[in-house]
Amino acid sequence: MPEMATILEVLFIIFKVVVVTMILFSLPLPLTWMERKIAAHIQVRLGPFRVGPHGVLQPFADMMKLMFKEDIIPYKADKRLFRIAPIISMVPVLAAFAVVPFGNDITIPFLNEEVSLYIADMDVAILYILAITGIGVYGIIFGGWASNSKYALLGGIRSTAQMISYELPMSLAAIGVVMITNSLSLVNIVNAQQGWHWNIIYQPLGFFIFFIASLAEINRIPFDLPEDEGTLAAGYHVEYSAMRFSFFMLTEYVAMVLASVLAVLLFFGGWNGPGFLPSIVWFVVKVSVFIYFFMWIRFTLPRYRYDQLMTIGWKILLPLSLFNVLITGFFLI
Amino acid sequence: MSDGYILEKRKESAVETFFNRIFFIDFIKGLSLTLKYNLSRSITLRYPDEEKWIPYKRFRGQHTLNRDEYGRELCVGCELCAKSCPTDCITVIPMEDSAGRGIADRVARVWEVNLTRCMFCGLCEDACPTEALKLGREYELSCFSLSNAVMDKDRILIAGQGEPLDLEATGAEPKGWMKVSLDSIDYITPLDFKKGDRVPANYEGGVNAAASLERTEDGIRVVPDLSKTKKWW
Amino acid sequence: MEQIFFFIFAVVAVGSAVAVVAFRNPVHSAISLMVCFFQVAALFILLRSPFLAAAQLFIYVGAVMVLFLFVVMVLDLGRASFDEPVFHRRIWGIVVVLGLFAEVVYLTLKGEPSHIKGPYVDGAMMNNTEVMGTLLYTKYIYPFEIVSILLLLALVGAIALTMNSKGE
Amino acid sequence: MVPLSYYLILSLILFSVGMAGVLLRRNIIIVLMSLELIFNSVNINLVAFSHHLQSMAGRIFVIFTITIAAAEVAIGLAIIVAMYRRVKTVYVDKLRGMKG
Repeated sequence: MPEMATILEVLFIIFKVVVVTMILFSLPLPLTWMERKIAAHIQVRLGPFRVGPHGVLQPFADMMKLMFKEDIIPYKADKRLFRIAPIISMVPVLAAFAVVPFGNDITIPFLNEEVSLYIADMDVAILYILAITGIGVYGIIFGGWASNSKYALLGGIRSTAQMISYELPMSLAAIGVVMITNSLSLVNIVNAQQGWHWNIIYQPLGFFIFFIASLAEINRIPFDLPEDEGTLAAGYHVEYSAMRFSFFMLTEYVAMVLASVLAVLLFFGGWNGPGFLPSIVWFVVKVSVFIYFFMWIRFTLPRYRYDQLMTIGWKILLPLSLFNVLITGFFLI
Repeated sequence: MSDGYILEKRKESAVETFFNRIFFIDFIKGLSLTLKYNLSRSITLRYPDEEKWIPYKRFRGQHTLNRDEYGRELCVGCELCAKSCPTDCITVIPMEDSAGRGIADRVARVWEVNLTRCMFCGLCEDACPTEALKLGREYELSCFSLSNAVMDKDRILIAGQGEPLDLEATGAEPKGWMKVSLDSIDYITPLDFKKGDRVPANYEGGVNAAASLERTEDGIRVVPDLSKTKKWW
Repeated sequence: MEQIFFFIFAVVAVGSAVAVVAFRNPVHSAISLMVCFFQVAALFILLRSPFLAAAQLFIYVGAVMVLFLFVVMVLDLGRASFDEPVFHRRIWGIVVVLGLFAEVVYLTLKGEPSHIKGPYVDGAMMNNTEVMGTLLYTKYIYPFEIVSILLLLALVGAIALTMNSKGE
Repeated sequence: MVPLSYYLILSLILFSVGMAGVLLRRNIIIVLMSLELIFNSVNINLVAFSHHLQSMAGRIFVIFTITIAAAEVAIGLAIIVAMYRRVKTVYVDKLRGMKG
């Protein structure tokens, strides 16, 4: 018979998993609304306005529509792969949140129990996140390949090449942070940035590389070549409809949140901030700023050409990130 | 917006180019521009639910045939409008009528304009010797049947059966613009003519008025509220 | 508890390994291999080496399998592989495999690994990423350097092999 | 606690399956995948021994194995691509150019 404390701990972990998953699943609702509103206002439009005040209920209407639409599977598609591809692409980004810390430990009022705001503090958290988000590319490859359509296949292949290319500079940029904090654990990294010693001050180049590479990793403009409407119709998900399509969309939004979260944790001091607000509020504020920044960039920049994408990845970002590691090592010694 | 177009790009020195590359100057310029637009007011009209655009006086919308201050038809059926029309969309058939219906003995028996062909150039308006024909401010011309797009005299002649109108109240000019009789119209109209709330002829226009969308048995009407207007752009 | 997890991972690993060999379509084989690599990564975590698990995911699942799929998709082998000829020496292959299997099972059950000190229990050794890093850069620095040169050679070699001789 | 022999048996099974793949399959890409399976079974062995003998050497070796496997796959796939361009086949029994 396990002890009471152990059971309580396990229950807390399960509770945290459920809460985090629910939040992640519901995040695309406000995010799609936000993205459409920001897009509209940048283009001096109003955006969704008819469903609810200022269109806040529009995502729910879209969700209902996506749920009840017909799920079409192309006749010549590889049916099994076609079915599981959206799930393969969705699971890794959700799994990556298992090691993301959201704030300082808080004490629950009635139970008097100290609760940590992360599911697991892994020894190799950064490595785990980088590794598991790399798996997300399989959803895109399989989705593209199983559709048996040339646009989808081209989108899948482009995405593969793009994600492999940009994973390198992204990891190397993260290594700079790891070098100055001496830990792979995200909690330790954030704790090392207390008192305004944010890593952005020590690693500006690293941050730039990380940010650009994460833009490419989550397939957002200016690097959204896998779903380039101009040349590929819609890219890897051109044959998808209904809920499977929305899984891809959900993945995209959660990946954007993950990229913002990582940028905040690694370079912007995580939940550290002036003490008048709880740590988790600071964290959410910083992440929201980053999400806004991602959307802002999306409606500012045009899309890169494929050769430009590869040039940026291999000829600019990779040498720069190696250089960054080199200088960081130099200063540490 | 003061930023205008850059007609000729200034030649950059190598140092400047390097500086721009390193600090992403172009990137920051682009971002600040979009941020400015993001914070600026949106130009979208929430038509037809809440707002409606009231055009300027000079706007060329649907035709109206006017009367003089005693309620006589100004049109003398001279067919100049039909002759001047570049798209041949106006049909005029004159007739003799000495009962005082018009300002002359000659009036139009048939006056039709086919709005599907009309391009609202205003040449007919210019050609009219008696200023009977005016292009009004009406622009909500969608209809369910193409036959409704052919406007005949009954639908565009301003109402007022012989009796002089109260010029002080309407602020109408001596000739023209009294009251449009559009009882038989079944297309979507912004002005509820039955209620009599319409845009006065001398109203300057060019504003964005609050409006409400009314669903009636006759169809949908967008009714503007001229007391709540704001300049648009 | 740990044994239950071990058996889950082991069964899935063996099943997917068999699927790698049994599927005709190379894309399906590649997926099964990916699943197998996942299970092996999970086993590494059971063996208290999270760094290796992450490296396994990073390199095998994240890079190697993508490379496989890339080649399969670019060469379009997915559909063309159903006419794979039956090899007439298949029986000998099975005999060799079974013989090897029997021999090693015998050796494993009979033999006794020496100096078993039992699994790590203390927390310091559980988080062994740091220990590993230190060892890698002190005791094993020469193998490390050699392996990195090997990787560089593989990089250059792969590009040289796949590039057309005309250079474009 | 999982005994060492469980890991050894698992690794043995994986090794045999990989071996069977190398010997039975004619598609060279699947042969290469089977080689990866063999690498993995060896890795399991190394880590299991390292865990039970309390020595870091096994784990360090696994890092080297993984690296070398990556290099091997890169070269192997490059060879396959180059070969496919020349002879338009991926079946090993059709590749008898060296046989004379």
